[in-house]
Amino acid sequence: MSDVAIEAIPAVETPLRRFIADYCANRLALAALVVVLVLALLSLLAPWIAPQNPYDLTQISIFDNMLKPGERSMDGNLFVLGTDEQGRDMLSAMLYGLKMSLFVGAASTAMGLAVGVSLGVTAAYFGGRIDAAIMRLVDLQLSFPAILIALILLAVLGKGVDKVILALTLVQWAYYARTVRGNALVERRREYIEAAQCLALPRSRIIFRHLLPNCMAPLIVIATVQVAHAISLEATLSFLGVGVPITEPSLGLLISNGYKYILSGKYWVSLFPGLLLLFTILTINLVGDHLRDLLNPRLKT
Amino acid sequence: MFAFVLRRIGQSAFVVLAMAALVFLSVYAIGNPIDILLAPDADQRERDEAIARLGLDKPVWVQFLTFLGNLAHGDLGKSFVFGSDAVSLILGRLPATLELAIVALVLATFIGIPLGMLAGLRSNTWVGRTVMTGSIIGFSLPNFWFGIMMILLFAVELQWLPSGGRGPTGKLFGLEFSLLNPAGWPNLVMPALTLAVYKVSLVTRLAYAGTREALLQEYVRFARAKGLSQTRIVGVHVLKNILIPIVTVLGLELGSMIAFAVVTETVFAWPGMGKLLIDSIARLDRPVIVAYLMIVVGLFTFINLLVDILYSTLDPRVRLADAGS
Amino acid sequence: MSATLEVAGLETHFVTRAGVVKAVDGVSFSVDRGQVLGLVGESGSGKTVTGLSIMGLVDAPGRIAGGSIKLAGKELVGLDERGWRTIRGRKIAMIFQDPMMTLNPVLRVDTQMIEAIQAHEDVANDVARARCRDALGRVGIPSPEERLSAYPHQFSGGMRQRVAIAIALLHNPDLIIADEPTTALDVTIQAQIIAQVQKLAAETGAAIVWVTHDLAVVSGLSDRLAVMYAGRIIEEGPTAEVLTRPGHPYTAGLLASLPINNPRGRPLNQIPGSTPSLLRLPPGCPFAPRCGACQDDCTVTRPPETRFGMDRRLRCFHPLEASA
Amino acid sequence: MSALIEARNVSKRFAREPDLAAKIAGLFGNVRREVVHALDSVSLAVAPGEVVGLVGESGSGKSTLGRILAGVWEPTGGDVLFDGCRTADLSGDERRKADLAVQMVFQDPMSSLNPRMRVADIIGEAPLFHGVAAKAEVAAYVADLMRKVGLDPSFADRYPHQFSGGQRARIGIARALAVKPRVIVADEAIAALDVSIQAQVINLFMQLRAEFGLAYLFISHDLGVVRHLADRVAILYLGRIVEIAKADELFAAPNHPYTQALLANMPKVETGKHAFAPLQGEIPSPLNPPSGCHFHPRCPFATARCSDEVPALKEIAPGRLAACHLNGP
Repeated sequence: MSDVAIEAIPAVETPLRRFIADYCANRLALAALVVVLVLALLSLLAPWIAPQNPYDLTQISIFDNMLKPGERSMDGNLFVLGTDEQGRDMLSAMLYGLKMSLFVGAASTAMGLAVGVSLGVTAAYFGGRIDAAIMRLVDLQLSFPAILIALILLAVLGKGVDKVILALTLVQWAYYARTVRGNALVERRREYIEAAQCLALPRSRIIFRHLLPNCMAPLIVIATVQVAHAISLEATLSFLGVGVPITEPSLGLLISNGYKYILSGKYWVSLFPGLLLLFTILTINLVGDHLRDLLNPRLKT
Repeated sequence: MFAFVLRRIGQSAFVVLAMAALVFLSVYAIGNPIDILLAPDADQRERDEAIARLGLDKPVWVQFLTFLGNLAHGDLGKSFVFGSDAVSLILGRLPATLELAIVALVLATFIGIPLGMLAGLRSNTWVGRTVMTGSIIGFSLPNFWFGIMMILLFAVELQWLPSGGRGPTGKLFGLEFSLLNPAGWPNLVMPALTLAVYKVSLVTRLAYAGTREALLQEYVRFARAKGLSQTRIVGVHVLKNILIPIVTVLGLELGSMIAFAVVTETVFAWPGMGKLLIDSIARLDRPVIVAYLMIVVGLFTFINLLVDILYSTLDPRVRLADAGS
Repeated sequence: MSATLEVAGLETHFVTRAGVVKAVDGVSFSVDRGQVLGLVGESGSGKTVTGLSIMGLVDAPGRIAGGSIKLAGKELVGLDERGWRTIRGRKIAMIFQDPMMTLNPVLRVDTQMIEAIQAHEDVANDVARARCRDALGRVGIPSPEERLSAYPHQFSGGMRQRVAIAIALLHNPDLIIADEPTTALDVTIQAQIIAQVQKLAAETGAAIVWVTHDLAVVSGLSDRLAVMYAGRIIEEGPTAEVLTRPGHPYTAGLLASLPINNPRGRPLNQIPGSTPSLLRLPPGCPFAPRCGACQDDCTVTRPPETRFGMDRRLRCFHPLEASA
Repeated sequence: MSALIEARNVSKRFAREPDLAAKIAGLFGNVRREVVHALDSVSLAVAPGEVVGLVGESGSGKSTLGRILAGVWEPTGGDVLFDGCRTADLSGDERRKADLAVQMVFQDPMSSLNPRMRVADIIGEAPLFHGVAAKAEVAAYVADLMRKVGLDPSFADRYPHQFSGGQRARIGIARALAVKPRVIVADEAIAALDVSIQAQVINLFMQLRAEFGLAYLFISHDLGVVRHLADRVAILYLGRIVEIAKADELFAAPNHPYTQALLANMPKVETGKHAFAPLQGEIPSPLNPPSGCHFHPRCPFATARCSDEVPALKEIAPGRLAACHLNGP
């Protein structure tokens, strides 16, 4: 029943266009994508839309500390989500924190992708000893939980945004390397690759024009989910006190700051950054989940 | 089969050795090990002793062999903070962490598999969609924040459960377990749930994907054509097929649970080895960090090995392919 | 006495996003005890869905939308799942296309056979096992006792198909539906399976519906032939008559396109075009766009089913004259 | 007539060497070096313009031989000759010429086309790259090829998933034709197609042969199709050729017992029910083929000699070879 008469297809349907149409068919996923984009935009615009710059000490007053959500300061400023122990506006701190979280997540994923894809393709392309060596390294990396590796790395390296990104890159690359290699090995056996070999096209062209584009789909899914995972991991590391420095707090560090006040019932310092963090991770995961459904060939037709 | 086990043991040995080398390089070879391994207030006598013991006047490879030798004897130095042997310090905390991890694992298995199978069987109804969306939420919950919120709700606001600590325990073979003492159960609830929530989602998703894929298989259709009841098809044909990957993943996740317990134990002040690690990192108690690393490396490698062997015995295709020669 | 299987006006529809697909659109036929009906068609013709409908195994989004399926006079359409379950495997058995996929890879063969017996009869394990052993022996599997404890992957494709046949025969069903059971097999193994089924059918007297895309496979096997196109039977009749004097241009075209019916090395008589999408069927005869004998009326209304010759049926306004 | 492309004593082994662990385990038990003899010293030639049918069941090595002749795989033993020259000895440009002269058409019309390329690129990439067509002319060149294989050139910027199975097969053929080959290796090229479409594609093959003077190595399990198309037929069984003959001679009087069984078991459109008399036994695993003549466990005429001695492929009549002890010493 899959044979559709060609005459009936209205327009030229590129795989990309078909993909976009398929994606938009799921309203929850579409909403999630919109939310992710809005969050990213908000974080980029933080310096302009936040009520205050939470790192400018001249703008914050210690007398405003631990105000409940909706309370006003003595000079009449409204703190919609309350303030922290230094009198910072939580809403502003969260917008800046979101920026930091998204930046660390995206940057580490991008670097992990770059390293992982190159090594994965190299392994699949050359095979033999190089393949074995790279895959041993991947196995070694993957046989230990990411959190532990990152924790130890940061314990050795010390705090810092760059170091967190480095640590998260190091825990991610192996996933990409394994995925790319696994896919390349499967796709390499497909007949269109043999056809390209038969046409005496050079190996580099076969790899980059034929093999790699067909290995990208699962990579996109994993990369999406990994951005969410990296954001979560960064928050966890910051909570444990080995992540970003206090001068540039991420959402995780904001939650961590509020942890001290939980037992006294001052919920807002942890609750709101946590909700934003959850919302961010959740929407990215929803996008990734739908991408997975769309790109999974086994559930198609 | 024998060759397979042998191969896996060889690989495990390689992993342990590689990690030992990494730890050795990062702690011993970079910087001055004396500064790293001795408390800052150590006097000259202690420094000389340590140099002699660690053989720091000898070539690097001799030092590495010494390190390995000490490792084999379970000697990784003394904790600056507690003054006692680092290895036994961590081993003393191991039961608390293991208990937490195993309870969470059991929760994940017995909630996740039925939930995932249910969603898989009803994938196009609101039940399936709700379960799967729920699992994404569980997947996305930042672990530590979830713990904090549980404390806020159940310990602070409702005051149903203690906010942290281990509570009373019962003894078995000289080791302490909360499970053995009902008075300790309230303390276990929140940490175990926090640790389990991510794994429940993971297992649910695995069971869901496995069930959906199994249902599309021809053998399920054939089983229906034989006139089997839905219960038998789901309970035997589908379950047995999806169990193999799930058991594998669960085994591997036990390792990651032990690691992730670092977070949960910190939130709930649970006196396990994870909490000890975080405290040691904060206090720069390096011998404990090194000991923790090496113990966890050994533990993971052992679990991974077990899981691989278990997998090969579970799946007849793998088991017999290797034994067929 | 009524025929073993009587299908009348069967309609099986699939509701998809793009519209309703009438995979089976008014199919009627009957099979008697000991008879073999060859149900022939290309991909998308509805032959497999017809087979699954008779088993009550059409999955959502598909459903039987109308018509009747009578097994020995008893109506099956409208049965609930419990009712179907008492029929499946006991009264009607099915053999599937890919023997590598039909047996559960992680269960031993004896488990899969014994459960098939115990699904319908309250039999002790050892009695059931003995019956399974006999069944394996009957389909020509050497040393059946040992093979019972094996896993499916330890069998070759042909042997697995024999196991599937043994399972199908466990309850001496009235009707066997064989859905391309030899397509995935090698030529020499295919011949073995066909011979085995032929022999067993003669022994048990079961009626057989043999679904296939390959006219050659059923030609030497079936009593009657039904040719499907776009969800309908367009021609039905005794095998020999349909093959020697096809009434429908499609049947004639299929036969003419076979290499064996053409002089060696000469161009084959081909049917132009391709199978239409079930979502966008032309208003008249679905074969009209490809038909060499198409006339104006063919493109307006669907040809109804008409009697043709002594005991043949046809859906064509302009049957080929050769049938006189 | 000299051969255009020829396999001379070609062997292909897929070996899995035991690793250290398996060797150590071998000290305690038995360890086996797993070798699949996909092809065992096979010689086959295709003359210019000739159609050779290659017939065999699963595990016979027919696809392997096709890929070796097409230059996709390297043989582990023996030589492939193009126009009388060993392809292994050819260098650079000449090797490329030889590679391009032999093209393949594949079985699966879906997986043999790159799903992320437009038809215009699938067909046009290689001729553009190899300079068969200049950049400005590629579009016209592709359109011309599409017309030749019966596709509407206005579909050139569509993707493979938008075509039916038969149309995809045509795209695959156009891709092969684009580099002006002299031999086409068609590996089960029609097996996945519907019956009514098969006839169309067979006709296309025949028409292109007449138009371009192509030679074919037509690999198939379908004896009816091979009989129709092929000038000569080679029968493979478990990596060895058991019989080569002119098609009409082979189908009229098969010599090898396996060929006889294949012909007898081939489904034919016949009227009247008849009893099937199948060949007994299973196809053995190529991992562990029987000794002597590979066919002897299933052969109704097997003698003691058949299980000991490998029968040589001998000329039993002019242009006709068979490997069977029954043909005398």
